[in-house]
Amino acid sequence: MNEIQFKLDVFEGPLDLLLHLISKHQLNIHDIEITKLLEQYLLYIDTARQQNLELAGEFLEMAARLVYIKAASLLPKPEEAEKAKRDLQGTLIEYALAQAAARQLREHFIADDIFIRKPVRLPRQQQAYRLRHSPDRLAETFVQIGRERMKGQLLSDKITDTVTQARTVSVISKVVFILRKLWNGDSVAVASLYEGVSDRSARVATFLAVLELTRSGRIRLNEENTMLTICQKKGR
Amino acid sequence: MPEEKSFSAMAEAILFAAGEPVETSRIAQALGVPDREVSGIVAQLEQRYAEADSALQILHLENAWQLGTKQEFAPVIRTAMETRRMQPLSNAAMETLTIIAYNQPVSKGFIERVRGIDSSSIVNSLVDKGLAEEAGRIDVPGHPIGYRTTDLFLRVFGLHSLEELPDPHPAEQSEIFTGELTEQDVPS
Amino acid sequence: MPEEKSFSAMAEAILFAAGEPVETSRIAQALGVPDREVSGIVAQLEQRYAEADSALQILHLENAWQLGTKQEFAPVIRTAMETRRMQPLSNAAMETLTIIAYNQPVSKGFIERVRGIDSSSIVNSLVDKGLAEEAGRIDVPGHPIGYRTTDLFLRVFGLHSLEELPDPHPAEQSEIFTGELTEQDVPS
Repeated sequence: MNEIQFKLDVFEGPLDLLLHLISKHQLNIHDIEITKLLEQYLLYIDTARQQNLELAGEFLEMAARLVYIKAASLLPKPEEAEKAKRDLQGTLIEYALAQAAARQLREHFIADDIFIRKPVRLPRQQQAYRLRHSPDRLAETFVQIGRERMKGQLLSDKITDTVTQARTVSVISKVVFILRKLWNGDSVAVASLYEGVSDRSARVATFLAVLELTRSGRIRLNEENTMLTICQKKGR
Repeated sequence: MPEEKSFSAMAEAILFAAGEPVETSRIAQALGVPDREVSGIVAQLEQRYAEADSALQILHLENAWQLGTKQEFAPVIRTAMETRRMQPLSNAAMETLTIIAYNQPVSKGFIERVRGIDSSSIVNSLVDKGLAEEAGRIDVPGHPIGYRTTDLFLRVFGLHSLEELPDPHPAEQSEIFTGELTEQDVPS
Repeated sequence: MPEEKSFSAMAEAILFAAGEPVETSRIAQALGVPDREVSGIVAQLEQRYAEADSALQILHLENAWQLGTKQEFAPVIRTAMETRRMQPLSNAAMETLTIIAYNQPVSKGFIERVRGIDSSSIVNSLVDKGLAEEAGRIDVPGHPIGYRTTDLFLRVFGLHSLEELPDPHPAEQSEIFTGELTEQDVPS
């Protein structure tokens, strides 16, 4: 593994890592070789894990996304894979542009070298509000905020985004899901994990989660790969 | 060549940026000169302001110096500042005010939870504008200060009482009602 | 005789007192002149600052004007005020700020989608630094809060307006954007 000399903490996120891999291996961003990219990406994840680095969940989600594209491309009808690949390429190009713009903007940085003044306080400055508004403005604003939010109990932005974007399901959430099922020592049929899960990214995440847990020795598969049990902690 | 920055310009920079009065010793230290030279340096600056067509002047207070505008410019400044007060409420302020209006009394913490961002300074500015006011402490953990709307708030929005607050989108109410009941079936 | 107060001195008084950027129309209103005359009046002031031994300069931001110190006085001001220079921004902060600058107003969700990683705390810290601010809610599902850049952002990057934001230049992209350069040859 010595040939991979990643500076592991320098990547801003999975997209940053992917762009690094693409340029390092001279892949064409407009027609990415998914197999090669996935291989390199997983190598990175492994290296990070060996060094006990905490990786953000987004890195694993991206792994799931790449695995999905690769798996789907092996199917007889690879249109789905093509579309997913194009989406990924679009995301990468957009991010590369943002990075280029950020680099250029940075050249203009002069910090806070120009000083300004605080406003002078006039004696009567704290004056009562004098404009008039229709009460409808309050109702409109209420609607803008949203009824759920108004009760102060929403659902962070993040959750809303997930709902509206149908994002990739996180592997970590599936890891948690599986561990919960196995908590009391029962064994669970692998197939049952997929019951009622029709969303593809959720299925991929489940698959990766099982892989991850078996690899790290947290759970064990029986010989037929059909049943899961949790590994008892052994004294070392 | 005026490449070299003069002491009086350096003093001007310090006084301008500080806003408040600056002690003689502080100026002296920054310029790297003895304290007693400061008044001479400031005098040069003062003279420039007097000769040039400038609106600024130096105020000497006790052992400190401050930059200000000449007295005779007060009216034009006031006119310019008055127009600023006519600025309508920002979206953030309108939103904060709406949250207070429909939930009063509410704490700053509650408002922050609803908006998803610290809104403390917005609440303060609503209080300054007379649209919101403190309403004692609320009986929730931590006993934070509660805020409510004022009579001025009612006048600004042409309301006679809080009961007249408009009902947001009554049309959608029924669906939301049914939707909510099922969502609440979560074991606590 | 300088009995009559000049327009440029009046403008100076207003800008000094306001501290923050003042829109052209507000200056025009206070001076009682048409909007189009303001830039000429400010130019006179600017010239006085350039010629005289002054530490001040006029900043032109979007459609507004602001008084500030000349950059070369920063060290002496910092010594006097005992403040530190703003640290260069991290790559993550630069990326986030750039996405906000070029797409404003944008939600945190949008930024996260572009960067591929949760950027909420970075946005909050940009708001804390005064480089970004809320800009009302955006009309997309969930009505998230939008963010935009501030006047401080313009000052920190030496820009007069958002239109001066650099075009990400093709050379930067060539490694990745092979063969796409022709598309950029769009006549303006």
